[in-house]
Amino acid sequence: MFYREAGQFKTSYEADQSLFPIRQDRIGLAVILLVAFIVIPLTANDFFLTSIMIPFLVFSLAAIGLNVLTGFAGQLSLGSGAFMGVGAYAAYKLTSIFPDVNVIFLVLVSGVFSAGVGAIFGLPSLRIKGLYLAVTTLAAQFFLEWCFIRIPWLYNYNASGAIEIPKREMFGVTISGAEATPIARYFVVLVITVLIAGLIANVMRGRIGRSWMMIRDMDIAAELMGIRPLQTKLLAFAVSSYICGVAGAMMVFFWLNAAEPSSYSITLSFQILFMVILGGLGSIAGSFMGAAFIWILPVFLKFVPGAIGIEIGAETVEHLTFMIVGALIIFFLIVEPHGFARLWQIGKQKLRVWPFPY
Amino acid sequence: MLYDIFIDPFVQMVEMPDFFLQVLWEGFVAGILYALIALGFVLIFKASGVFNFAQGIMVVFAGLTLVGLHENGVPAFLALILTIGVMGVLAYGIERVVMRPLVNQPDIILLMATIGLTYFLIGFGEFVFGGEPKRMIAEELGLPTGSTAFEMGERGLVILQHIDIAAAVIAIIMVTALGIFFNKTRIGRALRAVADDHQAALSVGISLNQIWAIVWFAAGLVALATGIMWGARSDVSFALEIVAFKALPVLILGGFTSIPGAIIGGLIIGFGEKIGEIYWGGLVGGGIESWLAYIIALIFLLFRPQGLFGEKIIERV
Amino acid sequence: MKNFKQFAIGSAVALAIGASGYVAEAAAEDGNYVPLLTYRTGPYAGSGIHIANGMNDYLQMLNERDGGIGGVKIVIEECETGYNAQKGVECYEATKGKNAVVYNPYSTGITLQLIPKAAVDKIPVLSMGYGLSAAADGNTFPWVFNVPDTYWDGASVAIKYIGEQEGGLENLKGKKIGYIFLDAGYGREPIPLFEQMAEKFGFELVKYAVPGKEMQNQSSQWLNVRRDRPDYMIMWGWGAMSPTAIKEAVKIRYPMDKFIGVWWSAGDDDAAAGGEGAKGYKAMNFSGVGSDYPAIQDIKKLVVDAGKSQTDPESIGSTLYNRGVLNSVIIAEGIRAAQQLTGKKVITGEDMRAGLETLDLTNERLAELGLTGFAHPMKVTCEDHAGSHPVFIQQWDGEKWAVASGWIEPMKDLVRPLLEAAAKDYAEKNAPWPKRTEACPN
Amino acid sequence: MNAIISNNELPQDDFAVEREDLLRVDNVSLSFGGVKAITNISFDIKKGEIRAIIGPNGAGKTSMLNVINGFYHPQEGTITWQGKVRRKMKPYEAASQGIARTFQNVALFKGMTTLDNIMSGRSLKMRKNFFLQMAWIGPARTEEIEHRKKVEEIIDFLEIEAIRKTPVGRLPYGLQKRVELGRALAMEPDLLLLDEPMAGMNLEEKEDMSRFILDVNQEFGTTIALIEHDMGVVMDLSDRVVVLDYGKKIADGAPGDVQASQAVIDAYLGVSH
Repeated sequence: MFYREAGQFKTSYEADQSLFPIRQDRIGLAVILLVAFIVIPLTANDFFLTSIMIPFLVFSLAAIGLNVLTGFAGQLSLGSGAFMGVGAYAAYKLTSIFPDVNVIFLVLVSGVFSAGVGAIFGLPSLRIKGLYLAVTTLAAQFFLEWCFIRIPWLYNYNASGAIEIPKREMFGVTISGAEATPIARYFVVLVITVLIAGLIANVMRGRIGRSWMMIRDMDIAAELMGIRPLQTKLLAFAVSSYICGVAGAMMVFFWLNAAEPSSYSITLSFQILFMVILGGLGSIAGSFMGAAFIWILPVFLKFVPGAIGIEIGAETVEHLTFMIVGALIIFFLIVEPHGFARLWQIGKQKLRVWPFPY
Repeated sequence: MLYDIFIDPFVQMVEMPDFFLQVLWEGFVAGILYALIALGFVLIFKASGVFNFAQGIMVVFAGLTLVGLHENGVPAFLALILTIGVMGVLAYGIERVVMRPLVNQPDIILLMATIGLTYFLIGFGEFVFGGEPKRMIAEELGLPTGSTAFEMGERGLVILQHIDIAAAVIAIIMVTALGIFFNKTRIGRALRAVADDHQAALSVGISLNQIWAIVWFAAGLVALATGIMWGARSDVSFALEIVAFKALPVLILGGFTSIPGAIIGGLIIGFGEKIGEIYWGGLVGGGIESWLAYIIALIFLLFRPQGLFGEKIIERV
Repeated sequence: MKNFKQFAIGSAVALAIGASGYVAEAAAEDGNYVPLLTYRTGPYAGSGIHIANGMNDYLQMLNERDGGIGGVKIVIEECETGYNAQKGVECYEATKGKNAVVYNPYSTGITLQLIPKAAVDKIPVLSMGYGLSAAADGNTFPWVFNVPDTYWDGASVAIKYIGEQEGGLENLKGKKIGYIFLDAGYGREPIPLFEQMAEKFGFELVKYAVPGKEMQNQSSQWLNVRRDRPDYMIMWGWGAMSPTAIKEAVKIRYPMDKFIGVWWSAGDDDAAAGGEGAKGYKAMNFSGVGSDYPAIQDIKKLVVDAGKSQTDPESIGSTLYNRGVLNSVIIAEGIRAAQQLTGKKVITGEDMRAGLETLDLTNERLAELGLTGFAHPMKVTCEDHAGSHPVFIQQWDGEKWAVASGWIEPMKDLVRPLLEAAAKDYAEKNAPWPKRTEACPN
Repeated sequence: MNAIISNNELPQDDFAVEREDLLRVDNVSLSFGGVKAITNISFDIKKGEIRAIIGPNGAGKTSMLNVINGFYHPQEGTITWQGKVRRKMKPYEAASQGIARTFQNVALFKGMTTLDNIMSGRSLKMRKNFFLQMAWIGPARTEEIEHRKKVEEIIDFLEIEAIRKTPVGRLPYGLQKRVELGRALAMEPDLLLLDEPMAGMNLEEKEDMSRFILDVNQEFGTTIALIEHDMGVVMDLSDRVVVLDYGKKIADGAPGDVQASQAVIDAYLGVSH
């Protein structure tokens, strides 16, 4: 009824290949962006921005990064946390070496380093598949984590072994460091995330995106159709790590302000993987939904019972959160293994045929 | 530098043979414990193709149940029996609630489900037993806790912990028992049939559900044994869960479906890790144990992607 | 079923996003709000639970017994961090708006996150005996307090004590001292001082790093200890690392009376894990041993026995529990000082900062509190937020801790210059670091 | 008995003599750890012909195709492609030289739509780099649209317009085979290898598929090598037939001759060797 594409004719291939061929989708996206850029900054409080929106956007971007590799190119990775760490440490080093260069530029450049590292650890993917590949990425995870601890140059020989983000400004507005306002950080994170998400969506509808999906769906057939497996996989590793690296750098620059090596541990990798799987493998919109679910649900469970007057011990809440998140993961895998993105599609289909069942 | 890498470690090994023996022994024990964890993975992978990430938390959970029951006044042996019961219920529950609805899903989905299970069990375990580490009731279970020292030469000393010897013995018994179970019993044959082909097994009247419940229960028993042994070495706490990751390189070396492979893989990783850390780790600041096993597995994979005991895979189109 | 699924997911996501924005932000008007960032879950829960109980119970007791501080109740709220920096920040952001007066992160990682925020949000951070050592420099870090001691104080006490055992610091020459530590900011922090002292006193420092992931699997480190045969071992362990290390030390038959832990490795459970063999293990401490203090008896009576706490009665008086109590004593005294200073009953973070800076916990005051001998008198100045207070050594007798030395002064002459240099370095690396503008209340 | 049965020196029939070789296979042997899949096989494929490869199950037909497009590397023998002896090459190199194929068990990209599957056949012909693709506006889009036009032609040709936007996993088997053919055609190959394109089809679908194969051969002039079990189809479609049995070549020649060959009859009916 409301979501119906009847009467919308496409007269060129150009229009047919646009990201949102259906008018209602375009309106929906416009509304979301309107909320993100105008409504939230006007109404949200600090807690909502710093503990919900900023982490949500950072994790969404990281999930898009992992999705490029695991969802689109079909290479399972458990090392995304460490690749995020590479981005963070690279950005930190860059900003200490070039304190006058715009920090957003440096954050974007830092991804290049994690892309390089990612490509190196992607090399075995030519010979190794599936779970076996997961082990090589696990090697990356543990090895890089060890490097973050053992190479003091990376954290400027700080006695604490942690990186702490100095104050940096752009156009006279403080955007990093403790003094940066949540609004300023929010805008930086929002713009970067939306921008990269858009660019990646473009890549996915063109030749390179297709070549990744070809490798994912049937690597042998892809090779017989002229896809060079090594280059294609390495590109996926590099692009994925680049995005994860930028997300990692944003995590410490615009959200946490300081990071220890343990911030980029295997736990983070798993968190991102959850987001990708629950959101939907191979879906950019799904990455956002997965990130929202995995990040916001625990926050919700943690703070809402207290806010509405239910007295539960802090640790009981934590235990319950673990149990509920675990159970929900299993639940969603059972009801819809293709994630929220598929549910969303099904929902749209339902709307399309409403009021008839099909 | 070259001297430090290629010569000095071997000189040390020869100069302090007692210490080298001790290192080998520690490697052996660590290897046995890794192998026990890997064994749990193998059992489940063999029968259902599921890579069970929850094996690590099952180790913790089994250990905590045992200790928790004992703390509440249940005699040690009764607690052991009850814990076995709990693991049985857990296995049945997992089969019923997680495995059965997810049958025929891709590997990664099943893997994620076991990670979800891990989260659930972490929360549930802490909810029931609390988060503090607990002392394993090794003595109460009649496990030896002392140590024996063998003197070698003038200052030489090799110390063997009795609990470690017990761990080795128990591991050997478990592997033998599982071997017999797999090869000689009706259920074992059914299990191997399921491992080869689910549908074919179904068509000859084997109940998948029953088999899965059984392997999860067997994995639970292995987890309990691992929990007791590892718990006796350190403590039973949730930090132990991370040790489960070590099972991955072990499985890479030994192959995902081979029980002897798990043991040999475990020993290789155990020896490799200890020798690497002790004799070469110092060159890069130590602590290389956290990744050495994975790098060993990675290098190994590059040269022999099918594992030690796997056959070369011929790809068909 | 399909419809239900969409409905369930849709509403769950919508609810989660919507409701979490409206997390109670209402300030606690009728009390001083003290958020406690604790962890009763995760790999470090073994240590964290006792600390959390101690902190909670003492404040609770003040509420029960005295109706709070200065006639105003203390509003206590625990927020679970799981020793995880992200969750820590989340707790901070969720609670700071309720007029929080002070934060106790109980994690070096979370402390580091909060240090720069403290000056901006004007809420002091009290990291009692942990966190960033350099933060003791009150001129650079006016908002951070690490009374009574920094890790560097602890490191110097350990060496000084070993010197005493050997009959003088000069006898350390040629000795080998092993340092086993949790391979994180926490364990690495004392290394610069150890290295400096090694050079100065001529002993050899051997480092054994224990990665956080491997803390229950330390056999390699202890094999190395066996090979190197250090004359003394010093440990900076936390959570499950300490009991495992003690077990391993017993296993290689390391002489336990030459094994000294930092005050965070001084838990009763840590030592008990080693069984009979752990007898003789030593640890530094700055908070009282046992429960024979009137204040602690009050806690037992008014809080624990009254069922208002989760504390296991047997753990009252254990080292880490008492540490938590001491932490709350400092909070309470800080609030009291702030109330006196400002004349207000309900104070703000800024008042609390001034209060903590004037903290002067004398023996008389301790006696008034019912805690005679519970801690060394401690005093904070505007320059020195740690104070380098004396520390004592306690020894495990197989069942409980017993005091094994008098109060040992840290080597201030060594520690202080290093602290100042580190603070300067921190400010430079985080340039532009704000200059101190807060007036000194003393 | 006719002379074509002899293994080595085969008289060329008139049809073959007129055209030049597109591909020659000389004395190729392939084994997997002791198991011989192909033993000393030689044959040629002429430009523009439809060449059928037939034989009982396990005769080594698919292995032969795998050798031709570089997926397997024979231990012995040479392959000559357009007059040049080919060294050991990777499948994607074979693809870039103009060899396309379909598969015995459909090997479509299951997560992608029909359109994307066929577009994927254009991969080799698209050049625009990653950064241009990110921007989308400009050269990358122009290129994409250009190729989309080609693909739409193929979609028209195969009469699958209605399923353009359907994920291929949801299509019935017959249509999947058709999409797979479309994907191979999108590569505009010189040599098209079809591995049992009609397996599992009903009569009507087979007729459709046969028509498409003939059209491809005649309209686009594409050389086709075809593995098929249905003798009727083989006899009708192909210009020449090579017969394999147990990895050996037992006959080669025009359909009629091959059909009459005693060795072939024996192989199919089963005579003790």
